[in-house]
Amino acid sequence: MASETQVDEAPARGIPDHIEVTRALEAIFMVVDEPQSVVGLASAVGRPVKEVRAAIADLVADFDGLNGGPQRGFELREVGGGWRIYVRSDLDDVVRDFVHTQNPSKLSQAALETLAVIAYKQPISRGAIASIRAVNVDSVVRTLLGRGLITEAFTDSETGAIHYETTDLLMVQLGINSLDELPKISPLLDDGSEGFDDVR
Amino acid sequence: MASETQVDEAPARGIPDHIEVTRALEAIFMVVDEPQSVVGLASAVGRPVKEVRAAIADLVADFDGLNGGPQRGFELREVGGGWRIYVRSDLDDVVRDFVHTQNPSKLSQAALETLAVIAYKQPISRGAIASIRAVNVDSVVRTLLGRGLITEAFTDSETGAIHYETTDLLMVQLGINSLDELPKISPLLDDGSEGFDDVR
Amino acid sequence: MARSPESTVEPVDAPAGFRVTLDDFDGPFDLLLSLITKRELDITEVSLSVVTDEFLAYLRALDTGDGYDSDGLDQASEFLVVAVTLLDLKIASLLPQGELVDAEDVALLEARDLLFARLLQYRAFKEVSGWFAAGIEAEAHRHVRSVRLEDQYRETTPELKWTLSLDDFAALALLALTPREIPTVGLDHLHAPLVSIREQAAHVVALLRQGEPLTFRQLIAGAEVKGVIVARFLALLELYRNSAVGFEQLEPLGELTVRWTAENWNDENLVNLGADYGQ
Repeated sequence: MASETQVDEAPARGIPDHIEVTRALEAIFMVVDEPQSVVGLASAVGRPVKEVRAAIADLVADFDGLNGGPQRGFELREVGGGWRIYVRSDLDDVVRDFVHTQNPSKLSQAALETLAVIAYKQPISRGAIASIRAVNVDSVVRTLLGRGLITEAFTDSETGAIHYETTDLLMVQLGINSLDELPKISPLLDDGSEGFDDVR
Repeated sequence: MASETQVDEAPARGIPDHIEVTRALEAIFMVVDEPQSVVGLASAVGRPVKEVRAAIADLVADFDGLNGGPQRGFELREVGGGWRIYVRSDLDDVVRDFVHTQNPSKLSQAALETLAVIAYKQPISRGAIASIRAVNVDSVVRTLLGRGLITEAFTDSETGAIHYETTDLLMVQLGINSLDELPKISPLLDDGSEGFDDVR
Repeated sequence: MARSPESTVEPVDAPAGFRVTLDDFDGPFDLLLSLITKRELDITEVSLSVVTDEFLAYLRALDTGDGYDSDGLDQASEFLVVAVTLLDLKIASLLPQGELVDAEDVALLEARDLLFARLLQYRAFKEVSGWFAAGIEAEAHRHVRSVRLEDQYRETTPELKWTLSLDDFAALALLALTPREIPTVGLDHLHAPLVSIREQAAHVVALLRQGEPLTFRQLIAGAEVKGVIVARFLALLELYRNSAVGFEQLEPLGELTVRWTAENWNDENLVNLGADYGQ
C-alpha cells in the first residue's frame, strides 16, 4: 500500500543500539496510518526481519496482557498485509463517539456476490465475471472500483479486456491479512466449471 | 454514504462496570487527534473527574515504565489543556527517519495523476476520484493532503462525503495565479465523466 | 470458516422472498434450487415458464410505484442468473436421447454436469458472499489508530521537488480523465457465449459434407479450449436432431464415428441451429 510513494531515497540507517526494537516499533506504530509490513518495518529500524517479527510477536503478547501487564485497551493486529494498532473490540463502543469515520453504505447483494467472484477468480475480466453471474456487472464493477475494493490488474494485450483483482483495502475491510484466509470453496469450483471459464 | 452505524445509535454514556477506566482511556487516546480534557473524558466514560484524573496519572506512570512494565515508545502528555499520546522524545529521531522515508521529495505518478484529476474536477469527492482513476485513492489523497497540495473544501451534508480542492501551493508550484490559467483540456470531458459521480 | 460442500446446498434466504407453486413443489425459490442441486427434484419436471410467470407476478407485487427496492432488484438479478442456468440445464436434459447408445448418454450427462457445476458455482459464490458481508460488517465497527501526524514530524518532511510544467500537468489530467473504455450497453449479460454452437456446427458440416465419415476425435482435433469441444459436441447433437448426421459406435466408450446423412441439406438450416441455446 505504501507504493504511492517512490522509494528512491536512501534507506533509514536504523535505530541506535541502545534502543530496543520493541520500543522503536511502538513509536512507529503511533504515527502510521497504513498497515506496516514486517519487511518495511525491518528496513525502517535497520534490524533483521526475524528480529522484528519476534519483537512484533512480543508486542502483541504484551498488549494482550500475556507478559505480566494488563490487557491493554488497544491491540496490534495484522490486517491487509501489515500491522497496525486497533482499539480492542470490547472497547469499540466506548471510543465510537471519538471517531468521525463515515461507514460507507452497505454493498448490495449483487455487489457482494460479484466481489466474491473476483476474490476467488482473480485476476478476472469483466466478461468472465458476467458469464459466472450471468447478468450485467458493469455498474457493480464500477461501484467496487469506486470503493477501492477492487482494482485493475492488467489489460489483456490480445483481447484488450481489463482484468480485475482485489485490493489490500478489501482485506482491511474484511479484517483479514491474506487471501488465504478466505473460506475454502474450491471443491465446488473445481469440477467441470473450468470449461466455461476457458471460453472467455 | 451516510453513517448508519453511528447516527441512530444512542451515544455511549459511560462504560460498563467491568471495564477499567484506564483501559477505556487508553483506547480513546489511541484514536483521538486532539488533546482531550479531563472533564470531557470523564463525561465520555461516565466516571467522576477525580477518578479519571487518577487513572490518567496511572497511565502516565505506566507508559513511563514506573508500574513495573517497560518504558513505552510513546507517552501521555498534557498539552494545551488536554491529554494526548505522543512519541516519546528519545525516539524522535527514529520516527523522523521513518516519516522521512515515507514522504519522498517526489510525488509518485499515481499521486500526480490524482492531483491532476482533482485540479480539473474540483471540488470532488474521494469516491468520484476513485471512480475516475479506477483505483483506491485513499492513501494518495492522504499524501496530497499531507503535502498541502489539496485541502478539504466542504462535506456534503447529505452523503457526508468530503470534497477536495487544490490549494494555493499547487498554483505556486505550477507558476499560475488562478485556476483559470490551467490549460483547457477537451471540453467533452466535462459531460462525459459526470455519470461516474453517482457511484457514491 | 471453511465450508463443506454440503453446506452450500442449504437454503440461505429467509423464507420471505420469492415463492413458487408448481405441480409437485410449493415453497421458496431457494428451496427449489436446493432440491434440484441435491437431485431430489428432476429439472425436466420443473416448468420454467410457470416459475418465470410466478416470478414476474411476484416482482409486480414488489413494485410499489416508485420502482423496486434494492432487495427486489437483488432477487430479480438472482432469479435471472439461476433461471438462465436452469434453462441451459433443462435444454441439456431434453436433448434427443431415444436412439442414443449408452456412451452418448454418458457424454450428454457430462454436458449436463457442466451446467450443473455452473449452478453449483453460482450458489457457492452466493453463499460465500454472506461471509464477505459479515466480515465487512464486523470490521466496520473496529477502530484503527489513524491520527494526524504530529506537527514536529510533519514540518520536517523533505521539501517537495516539483518538476512538472503546466502543460505536462494538463496532459496528465487529460490522460487520467479520458475514459479507457467506451461505455456500451453490453449484451454479454444475456449469456452470449463467445463460442457459438452455430459456428461450430458450420465447421462440422464443412468437414463432414466432403463424404468421408470422421471420428469425434478427428472432429475436435485442434480445439484446445474445452468450451469449443463442448460446443462442437452440442452442435453434433443438434445436427443429429436435424437428421443431418448419424452416429456409429462399436462398443461403449469406444471411438465415435460421425457420418453425413443429410439428403437435402441447405446451409440456411444452420441459421436456426442452436437457437435453443439462446444464440
